[in-house]
Formats: sequence, structure tokens, C-alpha cells
Amino acid sequence: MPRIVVDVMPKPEILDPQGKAIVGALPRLGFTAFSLVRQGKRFELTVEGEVTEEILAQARTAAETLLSNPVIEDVVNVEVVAD
Amino acid sequence: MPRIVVDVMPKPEILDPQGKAIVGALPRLGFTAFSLVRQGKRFELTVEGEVTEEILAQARTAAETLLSNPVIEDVVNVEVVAD
Amino acid sequence: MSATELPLIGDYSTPSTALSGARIGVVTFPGTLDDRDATRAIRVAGAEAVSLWHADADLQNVDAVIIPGGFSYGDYLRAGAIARFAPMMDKIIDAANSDAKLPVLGICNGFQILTESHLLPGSMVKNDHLKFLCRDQVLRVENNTTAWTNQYAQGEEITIVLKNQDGQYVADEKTLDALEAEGRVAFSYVGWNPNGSRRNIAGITNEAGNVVGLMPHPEHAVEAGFGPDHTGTDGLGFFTSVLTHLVGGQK
Amino acid sequence: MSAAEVKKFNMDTVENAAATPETELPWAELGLKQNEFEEVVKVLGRRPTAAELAMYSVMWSEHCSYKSSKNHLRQFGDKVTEEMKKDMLVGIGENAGVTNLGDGWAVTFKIESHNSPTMIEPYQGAATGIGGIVRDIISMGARPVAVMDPLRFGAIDHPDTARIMHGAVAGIGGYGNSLGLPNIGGEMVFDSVYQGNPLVNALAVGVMRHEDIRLANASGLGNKVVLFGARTGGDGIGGASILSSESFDDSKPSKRPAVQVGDPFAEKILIECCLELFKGSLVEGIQDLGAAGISCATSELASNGDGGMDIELTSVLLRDPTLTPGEILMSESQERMMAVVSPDNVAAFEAVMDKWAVEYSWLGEVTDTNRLVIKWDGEVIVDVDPRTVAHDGPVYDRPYARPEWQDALQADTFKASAAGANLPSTGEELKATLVELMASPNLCSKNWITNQYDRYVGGNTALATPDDAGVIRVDEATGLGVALATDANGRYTYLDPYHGAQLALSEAYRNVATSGAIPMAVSDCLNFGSPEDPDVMWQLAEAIRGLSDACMVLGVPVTGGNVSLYNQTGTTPIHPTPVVAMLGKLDDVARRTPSGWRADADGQAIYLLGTTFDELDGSEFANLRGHLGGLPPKVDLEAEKTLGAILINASRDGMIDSAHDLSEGGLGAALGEMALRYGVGARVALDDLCARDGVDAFTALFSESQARAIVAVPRSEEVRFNDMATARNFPVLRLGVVDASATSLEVQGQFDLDLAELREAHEATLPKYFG
Ligand SMILES: Nc1ncnc2c1ncn2[C@@H]1O[C@H](COP(=O)(O)OP(=O)(O)O)[C@@H](O)[C@H]1O
Ligand SMILES: [Mg+2]
Repeated sequence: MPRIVVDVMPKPEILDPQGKAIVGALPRLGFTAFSLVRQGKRFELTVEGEVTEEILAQARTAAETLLSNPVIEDVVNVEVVAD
Repeated sequence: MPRIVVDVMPKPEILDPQGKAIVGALPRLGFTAFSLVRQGKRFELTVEGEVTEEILAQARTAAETLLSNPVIEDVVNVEVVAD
Repeated sequence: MSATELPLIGDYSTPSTALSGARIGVVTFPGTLDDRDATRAIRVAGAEAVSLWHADADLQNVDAVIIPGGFSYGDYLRAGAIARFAPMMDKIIDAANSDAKLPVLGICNGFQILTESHLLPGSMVKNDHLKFLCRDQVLRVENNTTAWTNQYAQGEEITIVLKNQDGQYVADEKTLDALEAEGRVAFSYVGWNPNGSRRNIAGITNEAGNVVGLMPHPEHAVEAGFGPDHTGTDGLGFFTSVLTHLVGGQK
Repeated sequence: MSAAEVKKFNMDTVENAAATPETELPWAELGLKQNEFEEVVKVLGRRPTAAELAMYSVMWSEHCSYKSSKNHLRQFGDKVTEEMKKDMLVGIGENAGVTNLGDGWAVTFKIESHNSPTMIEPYQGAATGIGGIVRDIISMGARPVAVMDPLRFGAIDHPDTARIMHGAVAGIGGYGNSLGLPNIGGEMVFDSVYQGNPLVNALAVGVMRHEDIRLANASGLGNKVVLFGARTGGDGIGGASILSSESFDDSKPSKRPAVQVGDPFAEKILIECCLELFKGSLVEGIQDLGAAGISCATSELASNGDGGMDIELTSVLLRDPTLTPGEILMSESQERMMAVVSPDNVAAFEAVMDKWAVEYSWLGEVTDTNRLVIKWDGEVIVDVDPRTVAHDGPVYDRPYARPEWQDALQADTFKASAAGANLPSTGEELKATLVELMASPNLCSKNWITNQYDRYVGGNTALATPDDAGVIRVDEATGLGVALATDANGRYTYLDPYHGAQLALSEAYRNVATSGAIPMAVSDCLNFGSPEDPDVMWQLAEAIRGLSDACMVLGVPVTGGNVSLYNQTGTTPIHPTPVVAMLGKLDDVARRTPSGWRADADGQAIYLLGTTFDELDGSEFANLRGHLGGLPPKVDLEAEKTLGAILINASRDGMIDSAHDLSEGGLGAALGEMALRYGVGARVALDDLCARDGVDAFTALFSESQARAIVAVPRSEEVRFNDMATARNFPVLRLGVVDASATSLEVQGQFDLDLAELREAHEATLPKYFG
């Protein structure tokens, strides 16, 4: 069944405590190549049947209203993936 | 600066309470097109300079060891995005 | 049985006070935890607590509303994100913005719901240390003119319970500047910032002073023996404040 | 093939089983022994179907059937006097015991282990441990009111300990905090014997009115059976996938998760909706789903009822549609309950489910056949006498014998050992020792843990960390409440299992009495190694014998508990760790005694109750020096009783303002903790104590003799207090006074210890290792 993927990331200007903790932990494990880490959310919405324009629009609205909070987050991606 | 995106999702057979709560809320807001929602994590790792094969390998290992918990999660995607 | 009825807790001898005509609503969402505590605080202060169910759309003529703490809908998506869309919240948002300016207090998860509802600016993210933190916390009352703080002295320091996972208050610089300039920071953390909140903000108010939200829990500090370190009752002032406010003609 | 067709193809009906007696069944892979499988065949008079095999294999497992411990556990039921039964409303055998509190109130509590799930996935393992024990409490008809979490992890500086610590504590907090249940106590012990096998025990306590007590039975012909809460998924059924036919089954996830993921939000809803069901008297019987899931719930409900039960398994709501009947029966998906509802109440039941948006499905009904019949799409796949599944599992008399090494271990006393040489003796050395002890992993402040737990929610917490017992108010009108403490000392029990178990009981009893509560009932969690090892089996047998004997003397019945075996790494077992939870009662929680003096106690007299012997073997001090040998402190149950009576009366009559029992770390640690409790200093002297008990200052400070406590007595009460202790012939000695102007703990003639320095050392340890 097709899924719509919605990616939400913390706004760049908002300190991301989880990303910060990860960036601190990486070098201790020998991963030294990364200067910054940010942790966001990925949602996969399963659609029964075909993804119409209307359904994609629903997903976009849901992403902006429910799945993210515009004060602290940006929706960075809404896309359809087929299985 | 280039970033490496790592996507982590709960394993399909594992209960995903987050996704369950969202799938319950969507219809109440009029979003009726989605039969299943799963919530995972998206990490963006910033690399200073070029993303070499070695750095990408580091990211893959970090994804499997630190960024995901292999007992309950799968790394579904590791890819480079340029800005 | 209503959601906030106390099936296993005996009745209190409610203090007889001239204010006891006031009716204060306590909202229960799925996952709300501190509704019984808020109910108790209201009774201890001498008013009547009215249980409000999230899925109903009737405010039952309450004179004020408390949105208590907990993990509504598990807080799985974002704290307060799903609760914000409850039918009861639509009513509360309208009443708070109406000319009647219904007093609304959001505690912890309630504060998060108020920001998600845009009744209050900013938002909360995870504590900077990423752990749930439960402690006795000193706050300074920065604005004692709101419906919920008028029984405190300006600048008074009170100790109430702090307990949360997502308590770091964030907003953009412009908003923060405005909050400070307009005296809308209602409470700030004293001594130590327990979660990384911007400018030590523990609680804020809207412009009219009827909507107040804060992360720490005044309802856990109203009875000697059960509050901070089992003695403190510094939280009682919130509840007597709103009664005073109501009697003072706002009603 | 469609999923439905695959399922049909895989179906092993009772009819089919009778017709194909020779079919090979994977009983060994499911953990059954040959003799056990043969017993199943005998009971049924034919080979079991795949679904029946699944049921018997989980229900006859060690975890569900107590086959190794049952013969010994009987002593808990046998060694009870009429007096002990007086307040026991429900005893061992139900989901949790119920104790009468008076005024129509009852309290139920139970402790359980979630050890191996925590090793595999610390966060979820520990979280679902809380979830499981809370459901036990709900299923008794009670509102859960608090949780506790006795923990044992490996060495504090081992890298894997941090993984377990972070995960388990966050999991216990994450789950418990989301339920609105205050965490009112627990334990934290670090010892390398738990490195490969951490212990996470979880306790829940609930309260109810007498008339609300519910039992797990399915009675009443025609009553409906309903499953509600979370959907059933493949959680925790790793083993059961053997039951599916490989070749026709490509559709299913390759590997079933052994890990159960908890959904505390769903459990919170379940609590509220069950309370609403109880309030409306909408259920006749109710059972939580824990280990062995639907197998356990149906067979227990049916065998405790007055008839049988008919179930249609395709009615179960699934999270994973590819599950086979055997898997559905074995699934350990969390946050589910099963209830028996009379037809008249079906509509009202459904209304409550709808209000809370809880999913449910009607599975079948109570019959008068005395059989548990489970159908799959109308075809019978299980037809058993439910008692044979739930109660008539195998019972083993496992061989046991006192280990050969036990004598040598007990002969190796601390003071005679190399580690026991050069003991601290000067004032400076004693001071440094006290600081070192109070900063040591086992005696340091547990704030790093307890700060992650909500101890206030509910507004009824009258005592919690770091006091000796957690105290919860039950009735706001009268102040009636309960106190709870959990204790165990694996080192003591290793040295002497019989007495070690009694010492755990003694300490729990003492902790509860110190808070001012009257000890009433016990729940225990017996964490041991493999019962197939005669050494371990002896430890278990001795611990149970010791515990049950001591319960008789103290007059507190065991009302429930849990046995966790096979806790070992390779062939090395953990220390035998019988965790004892004691429940006590306070007529008015306003009278509870905190474990330290406040500044307004300035000038109060500090008294030591009890006798100090030279008892350093197995102590925290010996542990610091890496020694473990000799005999644990002497058990003196009569002294514990008298001490308890003094502490309880003194609290009730307002003779003391604070009290703290002496346990690990002895007098030194107790004084340090009392002073740090509110940051108020004191001046004490040891000379009289040393002279009376014939011990040196080091022994006076660090011996772990039992049946001792310190109290702070207002000047006006000193005479009365002394008289009370003397009248009971109990040793009492004035040690010194509370000094609110002092910022130190002064032991006269020895040292003056700055409280800020002590606090710094005491509180820095866990943050240092765990961030
Ligand atoms: N894992 C834990 N969870 C909650 N509370 C804990 C935990 N570990 C220790 N505590 C609390 O810290 C305090 C000190 O513990 P401990 O020294 O074991 O007490 P005691 O010696 O009286 O049994 C007690 O109040 C205890 O309940
Ligand atoms: Mg103690």
C-alpha cells in the first residue's frame, strides 16, 4: 500500500536538546565527521488505494496543523512512496 | 553544508504507540484518508566539507548503533542531501 | 461517574467561605493525571470544582477553568498537540478570548495545551538534560496582577513542585522581548533553571491577565503534609487569587 | 493463498489431532520436557492440537506454573495463625492479596520481577514491568495508588551498567509517571553478580472499598467474555512461531519480537475505564493479561469459575493479521484485560468502552460444560479441562543440598581476613570512612533516580524518598493510610539463605514501623538462579523456610508474590535475592515519622534504640574492601517486634519527631542520612555506647546489627519516651542532641563532619557515573 512520508524538523533557531546530546555522544563512539546533528520526526501515513491529489492535500494540511507546531518546527518534506 | 539524513522507523511488528495516538486523532480533525500512521525519527547530520565514502560509512554505522535501537527499530534510509 | 469524581477519597470538610459560590471547571482529557489534585485544590480554596470532559462542548457555566497536568494522548506526538483539538478546547478558547475573559489556568500539560491552542505564545520542548525531573522548585512571582496571581506579593518567592519531561519554554527573541517588556512573564525560576527555559521563564500570562500557564504545579502545594517536602502550601494562592478575582466584579 | 486460507490450512483441529496421533509436534522447542508432553497427552487422551500445545507449554512453564518452587511456597500458606488471617481478605493465589484496613477500606499490593526483558531492552523491559504489576492491581477491583521499584544492577563502573541504568530508570519513570502513580520508594544496589542479569522488580499498591473486590473467575451460564484494551500483536512470542508451517507462511514477519513495547497512555485509559466498570458493577469477573496472554486469562477465568467457557478466537482484534491461533493464545501484548459480563450489562459495558475510546471484542461466553473450548472460525482447536492448564501443571521436588562451599564461606570472617586488617580507628580515619561509605554506590543518594519519578501526583504522598517507607493517604476524611517498604540483602542471603531472607523481612518490617505504621502484610519477589542447580535450589528452599518462619513470629502473612528463577550468567547464579515488600497501616498519616530532624527540632535529644554487636561480615564496609564471607548479622525477631512497637507508639503518642532505622552502613550512615535529610546538624558521643555494648568506635559506627533505630525526642517527651522503652526492657541510650546552629555532624572526641562536604560526596556518585 502506498504511504505518504511527512518529515518534520525543529526550526534551525530552536535549540534541539536531543540533537545536541547526540552530537556530544558521537565522538565518544569514534564518529568524528559530524559537526551538527538535529533530530526530527518522520511520519508514514498509509493510504488504502491510490494517493489522489486530494489525499496528498489532506496530508499537507495535517502536516502543518497537527503533525508539526509552526512555533518550533518546520515541515521539510511531504512525499509519496510506493511499496 | 552537506547533510546526511538518517531515517529510523519502529519495526513493523512492534507496537507504535505514537502512531496509534495520531491515527486516532486524524479522523476527528477531518483527515480520513489514512488507515495507519507510524512515527519514526529523522536525523540530519551535518558534515563540514565533502561527504566521502568513509564518512557515509560512519553515518551508516552510527545509524545502526547509536541512532537506532535494533531491538525495536529499523534504519530505513541513509542518504546525502546537499543544500 | 464523572471523570474527576474521587471514588476512593473521602470528602473534605470544605472551608466555609463567602467565596464558595464560585464554580471552577477542571478539564479531563484521556491521559490527564492531575485532575483530582486540581479538584482538591479548588475545594481547599473554598470553591466548587466542576468536572469538564474533553469530548463535551458545554462549559457548564463555570466561572473559571483549570487545565491540569498529565500526558494527554500520551504526549506522543508533541505535548498537548492532540488535546488542543478537543471540542472542550474550542469552547475554552472562545470563552477566554470573549469579552467575559474567562480565567483559564494551564498547569504543565495544561500550559502546553494553551500554547498549542495559541492562547499563550511560545512552546515547550524537551528539558535540556533530556530527563524527566521531579523536584521542589523555587519560583518568583513576576506579575501579581493576573486572575491567578493577585494574592501573591510582587517578587514573592514560592516553592512548588516541578515535574515534567518537556518543560523547556521556547519562543523567538521578539516574542521573548515582548513578554518581558509587557510584564507578561508571570513566574520565573529562581536559583537554578531546571530545564533550559528561555530567560528562566516558568510561566506566562496573556495580555488581559485571564489566561495563565506555567510548568510547575501549584495544586501539589495546597495541603500541609503533602506538598513540597511534605510541608509546603505555597500553591494555594493561585486558587484563592481566582476566587478574589471573581468576587472583585469580573464575574 | 490469501491470509485466511493460509490460516485455514495451518489449522490443527481437535478432530484432526484425534485422527493423526503420530504427527510430530515441536514440544521440546516450546520448552516442554518429554515427561511433561506425555502428561499432556495423558490428560487429553490424545495428542494436543497446535493451539493446545501452545497453551500447555506457556502455562506449564516455570514462570507460570511455579513448578520448582510450588512445594516450598506452600509454607507461606501453611505457617499462618488465625491471628494472621484476621485482616487477610484475599490470600495467595489471586492476582494480588487483599488486606483489610478498617473503615470499609481494603488495600492490595504485589511485587513482581521483569528481569530478563530489562536485560534485552532496558527501557521497554522495565516499563512493561510497571505496566504488568499495575494491571494485577486493577484486576482486583482496586484503584492503583503508588508504585515502587527495587533494582539491582552490575558494577557501577561497568559500561553496560550505564545502558541498563539509563534505560530502566527512564522506562520505569516513563511508564509510571504517565499513569499518574507516585513512585514512593525502592532500592538500588550495584554488585557485579548482577552484571549479566540485572534485577528489576516492580511493586504496585491499590486501594478499594470492601464491596469492590473483584476476583478472576468466569461464572454464570451465558455470561459474555470480552477482551478489551490494546490489540493483540506478536509481542513476546518468539518461541511460538515454531508452530506455524514454514512453507506456506511467507507472508509473516520473519521474526516475532521477543520485546514487548509498552503504551502507558493505553494503560492509563484502561485504569480509568476499569474503575468506571467497577463503579457501575458491570463486570462479574476480570483478569489482566500478562505472561501467557489469552491462554492464561481464559484458562484461569474458566477454572476459577463454576462452569466452562466457549471462545471464538477469530474475534480477537489483531495488530498483526498474520498471527496463527497458537500465537494469538501466547501473545504477551500489553495493556489488555479480559472480563466476564452478564448479558444485561453488555450495553452499559460498551458505553464505557466508547466513552474512553477503548477497543473491545466479544469472544464468547460462559458455559456449563466444565470445558474450555476455543474455536477458530467455528472449528474446535482447543477442548480442555481448564484446570489442567491453569492449575494442574507439573510440580517438581528438585534435589537440593547445602553447597560444599558454604562452610568455607562462613568461616572466612571479615575481621580475620586480609581485607579486615588495619581498620580505621582515629577520628580522622573514621570520618573519612563515613564519607567514603556515604559516597559508595550502594549508600549514596538515589536522587539521580528518584528525581526522574513523580512522587507527588495524586496529592496523597505523605512520605517518599529518602524516607524509610513510602506513605500514602487512603482516606482524606480520616487520614487513614498505608506505608510500604521493600528490602533485600543479597550478600547476607548468600552467606546464610535462611537468615538472610529473615533479615530482608526484618528490615522491611523495621522500615515500615520506623515511619510509624503497623506492619500488616508481606509480598515477596524471590530472585534466584537455576532451580536445576542443587546449590541454588537449597538457597531457595532455605530462603522460603526462613521467610515463612519469620512471618509467623512477626505475625505478618505473605499475601502474594512472585518467583523469578534462572537468574544467572552461564552457570554463575546471582546472589540469592529475596525482595520483601512490607505493607503497614497508619490510622492517620499526619502522624507519620520522617527520617530526619528539621531545624525546629533544635535541642531535641537523639536516642539509639537496640544493641550493637560486632557484626561486620557481609556489611557495606566489608563490601567496600571487597570482602564477602562469614555470617550475616544475627536475626532477632522478638527485638524487631519490640522496637517496632516502641516506634509505632512513640509516633502515635507524639513522643518523637523523627526516626531512622539502622541498616546498611550502620549507625554512621544513619546519623549522616538524618542530618542530611533537612541539612540540620547534631552533636553525639559514642562513649556510653562503646562502654555498654563493649565495642570500639569503629564497630559502633559501622556494624550492621539489627533491631536498631535512632529517634529524635523533644525535651518534654524524654521521660515518657525513656519510660516506655525501659518498661519494654528495650535498650535505649541517649547519644546526643540536634543542633540547628551547627552545619556539621559532630561525633565528640572523634570528628566534626561538615554537612556540605558530606552532601557533596553523598550526591555526586550517581551523576558522576551516569551524567
Ligand atoms: N530505585 C528506587 N526507586 C525509588 N526510590 C528509591 C530507589 N532506590 C532507593 N530509593 C529510596 O531511597 C531511599 C534510601 O534507600 P535505602 O537506603 O535502600 O533505604 P533503607 O535503608 O531505609 O531501606 C529510600 O527512601 C528508598 O525508598
Ligand atoms: Mg531504612
